[in-house]
Amino acid sequence: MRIDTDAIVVGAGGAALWAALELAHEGVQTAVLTKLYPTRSHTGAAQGGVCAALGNLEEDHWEWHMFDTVKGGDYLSDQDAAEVLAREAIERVIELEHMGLPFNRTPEGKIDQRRFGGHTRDFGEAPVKRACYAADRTGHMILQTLYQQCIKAGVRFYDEYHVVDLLFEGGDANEGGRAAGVVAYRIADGEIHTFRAKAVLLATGGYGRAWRITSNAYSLAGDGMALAYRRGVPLEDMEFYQFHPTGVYGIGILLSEAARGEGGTLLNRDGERFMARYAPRLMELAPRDMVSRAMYLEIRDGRGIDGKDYLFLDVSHLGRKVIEEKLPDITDFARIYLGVEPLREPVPVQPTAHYAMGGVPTDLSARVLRDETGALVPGLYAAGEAACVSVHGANRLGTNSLVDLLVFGRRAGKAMAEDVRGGTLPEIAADADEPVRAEIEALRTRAVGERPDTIRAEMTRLMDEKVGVFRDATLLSTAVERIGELRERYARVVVADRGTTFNTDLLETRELGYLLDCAQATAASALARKESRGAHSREDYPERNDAAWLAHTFAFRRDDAQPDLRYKPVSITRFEPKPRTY
Amino acid sequence: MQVDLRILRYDPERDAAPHWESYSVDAAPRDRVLNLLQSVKDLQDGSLTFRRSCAHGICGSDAMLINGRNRLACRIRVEQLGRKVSVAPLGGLPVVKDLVVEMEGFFEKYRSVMPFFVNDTPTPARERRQSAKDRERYDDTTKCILCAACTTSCPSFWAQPSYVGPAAIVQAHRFIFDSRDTAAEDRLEILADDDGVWKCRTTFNCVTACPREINVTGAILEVTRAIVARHG
Amino acid sequence: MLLRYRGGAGMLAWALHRIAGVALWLFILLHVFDIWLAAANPALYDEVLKVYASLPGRIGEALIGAALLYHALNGLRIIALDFWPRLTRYHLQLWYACWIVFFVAGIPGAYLIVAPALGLPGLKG
Amino acid sequence: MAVITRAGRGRPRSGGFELAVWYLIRLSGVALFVLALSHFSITHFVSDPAVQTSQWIFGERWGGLLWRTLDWLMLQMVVFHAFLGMRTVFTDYLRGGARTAVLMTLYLVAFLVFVLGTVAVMSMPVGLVR
Ligand SMILES: Cc1cc2nc3c(=O)[nH]c(=O)nc-3n(C[C@H](O)[C@H](O)[C@H](O)COP(=O)(O)OP(=O)(O)OC[C@H]3O[C@@H](n4cnc5c(N)ncnc54)[C@H](O)[C@@H]3O)c2cc1C
Ligand code: HEM
Ligand code: SF4
Ligand code: F3S
Ligand code: FES
Repeated sequence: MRIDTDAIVVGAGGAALWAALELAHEGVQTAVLTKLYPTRSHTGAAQGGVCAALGNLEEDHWEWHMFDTVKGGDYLSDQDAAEVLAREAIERVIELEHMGLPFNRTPEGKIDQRRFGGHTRDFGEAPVKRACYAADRTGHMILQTLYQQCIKAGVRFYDEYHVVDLLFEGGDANEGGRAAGVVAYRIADGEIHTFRAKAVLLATGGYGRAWRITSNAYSLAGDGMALAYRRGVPLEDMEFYQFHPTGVYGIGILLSEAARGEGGTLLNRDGERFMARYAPRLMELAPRDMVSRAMYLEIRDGRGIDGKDYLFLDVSHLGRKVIEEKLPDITDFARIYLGVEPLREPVPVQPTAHYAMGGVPTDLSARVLRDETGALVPGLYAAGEAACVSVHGANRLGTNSLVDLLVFGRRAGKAMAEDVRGGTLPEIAADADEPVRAEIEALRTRAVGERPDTIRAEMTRLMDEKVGVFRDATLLSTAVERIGELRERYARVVVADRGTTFNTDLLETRELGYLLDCAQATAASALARKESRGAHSREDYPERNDAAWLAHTFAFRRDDAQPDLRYKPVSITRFEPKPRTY
Repeated sequence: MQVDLRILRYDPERDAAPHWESYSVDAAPRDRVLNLLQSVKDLQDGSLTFRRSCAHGICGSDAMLINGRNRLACRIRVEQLGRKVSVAPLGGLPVVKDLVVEMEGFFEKYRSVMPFFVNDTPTPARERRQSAKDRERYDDTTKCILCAACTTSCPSFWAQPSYVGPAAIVQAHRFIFDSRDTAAEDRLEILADDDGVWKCRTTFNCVTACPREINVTGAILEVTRAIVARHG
Repeated sequence: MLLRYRGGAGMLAWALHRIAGVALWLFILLHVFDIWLAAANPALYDEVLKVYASLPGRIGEALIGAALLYHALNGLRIIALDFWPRLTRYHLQLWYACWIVFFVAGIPGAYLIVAPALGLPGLKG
Repeated sequence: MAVITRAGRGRPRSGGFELAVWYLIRLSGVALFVLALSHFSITHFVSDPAVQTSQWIFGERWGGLLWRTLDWLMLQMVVFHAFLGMRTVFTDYLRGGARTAVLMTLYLVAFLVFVLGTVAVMSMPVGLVR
């Protein structure tokens, strides 16, 4: 079936929904395609909060927020983007409140705020209360609120439509083509639909499932990134992948930084608050990359609990009231998944793969960049975790992802509305869906080959071991090589389910293909970057090297070879790079 | 340990009717039912079909009938169930395939209760104020993840699929009791419909089913009382 | 469905309430008819009465009494919940309370009803 | 024309009927709690079925106006309560034509029961003796 509309939004997480809402308010006919029911999107998992310098409890300024973002990103953040983020965060959070979001309240009835890692006053002096929150369900409330407002605005949703290809007019993105639509696979019955539009937004979230220990949902397979990458769009800064310090031991489920924001401490086997040795001022509230590295080093030096590969997060001293009122969900996770009672005992934690700083490169209006020179792909937009603006630079601060969704999701919607006005629908061939149709048919009908699970298991183990918190040339070159092999094996993969009705086997196997693409870009970009910056820590190059590496990586896909890597300078407006200490 | 897992399977392209299949699965006590299903899918039968995403009880994808009760497969540990585990799709909704049910009707009911904030008065420059007490008033029902475990555990819903169901009422409750919202009257009117709150028989299955531990019946009765009060 | 779903006490409370309600309804159909008979055809009614006074008749009446008592107590519980939704937190406790009253009042009651047919001492000897 | 609400659906049809039913069931329930339980207690604990011949009923039980009034009141409550209750039960388990037919019958039976009972309570003169 073929459907014409003005704008297409792929995904229904926070970024996508705000864009869709903006488009609806502008009266643009929009189709929102999502492979999950919107409220199942992973934005709902975000716990801790969304930062905005409201100053409801203590003095705060957007400049401080901007500074923290840039410094937290180890000066790789584009400062024009960080400025937009910090300024507009305030308006967006207020707007969310006007949409009905049930924030926690101060005694005066204002939005309550709390501390979060890396957020400081006076340019790094001391922690500041900046994270606006709704218990530890902030993401859930944002997702619900935006979806509710979309229903109110009459947004058209195509639920459980899995986008499998992007369409262009006049050649792929690298050939100067213009985005023309998407091909989507309706999960319920396997029917393929072609959607045509003047503007397409990719807001498909991250790719944390490339790792084994991860906080990410099964569905986070880098779909949007990989689909764009295959159509000639580069991927920016893929080597910067965040490991969150406090994943539930063995499973990776996240225990929010809010636990530390409220005063929770990290302990090693000697019961020592080891962060004192790594970040004496901010302690547990140092940025995530530093805390994760500190934990990794503690474990490597044999100070893990019982000498094993985990440490303790202790909140028991915070008292029942704080724990039950402000941290209800994470206490629940500890009880359910570990059988640990956080009111009394410390919780076993280990770093967990969490967030992609990199992704599809965009400008400040969420328009997708074609290459490192800043040329645009007409009609194509990206926002949210799938995109790289880049505000987060080499390391994202806690809560800044939600801010990113709100600020740049809205900007995407605004820019798209502008874009579609007056323009004509692109031309696409009647059989534009043929290539992906053929791919899917081949996968569905292939008789012999390898099951995807073994490949998936090998990939995730490989990423854990070789593309983790600490890296070096040996690890990374092995990773690059092995991922190449896995990609070859993937070309011969078979599925067990050959039906058309709700064939998750088929789609999950396709997702594995997306993950392999993202993993390859990540490993290759990491191998090339010979310095340590933010979340990218090379043991063979332990220092940051601004002279050579103050630049964004752009990885271009090549069919049977390693990606082509090129570099783009960082935008620096207010804050000159300085050593990063906390 | 070895778990004896029974799954009610159905593939419309192959089977005339749903049927039970047994699998023996190797599991650790802390494994969740979702791990068991994933293990069957990975190692025994790749065509086993179920929804899941977040794997930790916040997205609401994997509500199913486990050992006779609706629960999230990702939140119930094997050790809580014992060696015999049976899994079937949610009741009262059409089965699409295996453990996947058609959710559209459920979401349609959700949408029918105006599940969105309404306040058309001019927006202030800053946030609207709300006291912590007023915020607390509707806290419980903001937690809902639309997993449908409640509605599909309700005998009244099984009997009358037109019943709007506990989940939709919970969602309406969240706004009706929000001091900032101005459309409570409209929602009360919608829920005073024949298929509204009256069909609740206080069976409390929804409360035991809810993975978010929402006092669903309490919320329904609060709405009922508000409707009754509204009519004097 | 009811059999496939392992509902909790709440579902049981409802199922019993409904079963008792239907049973009571059936009994009332009968009862109104027999009272009408008492006026319309007293002789026939007196015959019917012998059935009520027999042992099986008395056991039946005890059961109807049980249904009435349970339905009435649980009915009050539901009404209490309806008007004070906060009580939902204690709905189980309320249900147990219903059962306590049920047995405390029901066991002697059942004895009194059945006793005469067995020649046991009752209220009227 | 149905007025469309902001939820994008027609305004509900109910004219408050279900609300009335809800109320009636509860009010009559409370009334029955007293009336039915006391009725049952009297017939079984104060008296005994064995002695409750038609003679006894019209002579003693309904010897006074008070008891007749109370029992007649109970009859009304039962008609409301039990038949509305049965209406719920039947609507739960029946669909379409069968539902309509059964409900019609139910209402008819309710009417008959009411008439029959009323006739019984009213028609017998106080202290009737054969
Ligand atoms: C456990 C956890 C806790 C977090 N806590 C915080 C926090 O406290 N503060 C903070 O700022 N950030 C937090 N983050 C990060 C943040 O939540 C995410 O980065 C952010 O929500 C991503 O939102 P998104 O809109 O980009 O995508 P998502 O919300 O991930 O949504 C992706 C959407 O894309 C759709 N989609 C994907 N592929 C396809 C396809 N092929 N076809 C159609 N649709 C598709 C999906 O259906 C989904 O709707 C947390 C993340 C995790 C994992
Ligand atoms: C005397 C004879 C009685 C009869 C024949 C009777 C019959 C019924 C029936 C058939 C129902 C419907 C059941 C259902 O919906 O599942 C019902 C419901 C109800 N009854 Fe009774 N009942 C009687 C006495 C009482 C008493 C004494 C009370 C309370 C004090 C009571 C309270 C209720 C309530 C509250 C309901 C509604 C239940 C609901 O909506 O879930 N009833 N009754
Ligand atoms: S109320 Fe509870 S059970 Fe019902 S949909 Fe919401 S979260 Fe699920
Ligand atoms: S299970 Fe159903 S009957 Fe009411 S109490 Fe819950 S909605
Ligand atoms: S998978 Fe998200 S709730 Fe279970």
